[in-house]
Amino acid sequence: MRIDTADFDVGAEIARLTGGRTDVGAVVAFTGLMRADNDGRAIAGMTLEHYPGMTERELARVEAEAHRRWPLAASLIVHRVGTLKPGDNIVLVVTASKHRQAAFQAAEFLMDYLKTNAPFWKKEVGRDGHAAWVDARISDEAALGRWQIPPDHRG
Amino acid sequence: MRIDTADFDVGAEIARLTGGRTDVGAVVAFTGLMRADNDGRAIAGMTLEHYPGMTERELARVEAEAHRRWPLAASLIVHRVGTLKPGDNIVLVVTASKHRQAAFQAAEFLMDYLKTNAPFWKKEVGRDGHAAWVDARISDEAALGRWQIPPDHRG
Amino acid sequence: MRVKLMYFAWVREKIGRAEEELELPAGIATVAELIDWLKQQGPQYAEAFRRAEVVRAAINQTHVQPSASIAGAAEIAFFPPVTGG
Amino acid sequence: MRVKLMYFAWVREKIGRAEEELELPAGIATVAELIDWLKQQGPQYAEAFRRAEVVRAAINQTHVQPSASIAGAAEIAFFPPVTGG
Repeated sequence: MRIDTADFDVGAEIARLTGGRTDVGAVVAFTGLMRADNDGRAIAGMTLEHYPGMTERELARVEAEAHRRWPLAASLIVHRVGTLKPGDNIVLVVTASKHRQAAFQAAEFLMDYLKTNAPFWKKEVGRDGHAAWVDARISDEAALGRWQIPPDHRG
Repeated sequence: MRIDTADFDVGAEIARLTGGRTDVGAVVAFTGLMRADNDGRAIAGMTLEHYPGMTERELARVEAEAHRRWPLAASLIVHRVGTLKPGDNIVLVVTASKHRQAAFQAAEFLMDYLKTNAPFWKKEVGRDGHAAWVDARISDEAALGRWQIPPDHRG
Repeated sequence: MRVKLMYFAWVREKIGRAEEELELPAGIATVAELIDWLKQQGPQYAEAFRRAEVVRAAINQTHVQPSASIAGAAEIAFFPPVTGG
Repeated sequence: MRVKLMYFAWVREKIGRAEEELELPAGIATVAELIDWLKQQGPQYAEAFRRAEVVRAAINQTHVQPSASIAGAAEIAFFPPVTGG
């Protein structure tokens, strides 16, 4: 798990995680990227803020929970902070397991959980120069619901 | 879509698929790798056979079906054939979309479909020197069932 | 009717060849009937199709059921259930 | 009780600072009571907590509900719903 202002290299991260192992049959790598539009608004750039200390704790807790639920051989979360532009990578989640179902489900779980629990906030700057904080998506809360997480763990 | 005896580079394939685009918010890359064990049997290597012509047609058909079902910005299937050893990459599926749910679902669908419909056959050589064709997994047929594919499309 | 037959994986190994061109006698209308006829063409065919229910078929590179008509088929393939990925 | 308060995103911008150490008066037992007290500390606080129901809280870097006790809290943070990924 890593918070980073620098970009990540998906292939290198996968290689670091599973290189030399022969017990991994499936690797799922999810990359979240910045789009140039958000609900029809043209976006020029964005700043990602986090809560140093708590963010790392939440990511570690979420990752541990995924390992408790699925038989994962390895996993990784990398989340960028700072200033980003459209097309840039934002987040990387990698899960490795013996079989593909566990790898897929754990990656989806990590993303759903991260979207609703990990303390990151996006401030977008529109092409019109107007800056605004991004509202949390109702659909992300709904997505989290299917994993049956106790309410006291929800942000 | 590509059948190849050579290895693939996940990072390079993702970059080729989405590089320069600013309409993609989510990329899912699934990598299937060869394990050194299969149901407790120690495996030294394997040969992957395919049906030239039909395999490409099936992969193209499956990919088109995924684009029909989900709003994908791009997708890619790379499947290796020939001789492989434990730890080697076997298959790569990449899906890119605006939102993560479509990318995750399409990648899972492509893998389930490919496992049960694309004409590839694995012959494993055990560490004991004994070679045997890999049986199709009942669980793969079951996994395909959830996508409600008409029976006449099933292999 | 002249047709190209193709065999893959253990079907190929049991029959001992990857493909062949055959002149089929009149009266063979379906994939199941073709399998029944092939089983009479030698012990290697009988062995390959001994458990015919597990052998899959494709006509002109499209999956078909045993009841499928072979009329107009240029290429008919037989193979075990696939194990890709 | 002396406590470190931290603010993030638009809560930080409205209050005008990222963090501060405050001496809380006796009688503030919960997060909700702390918010009520903060709203009286100036118009910038009143504005930041105007829609208090959307502001999330964490005590010692763990998400908590408004009813949570602040007893023993070293670090209390307030922030909008998160928008990571």
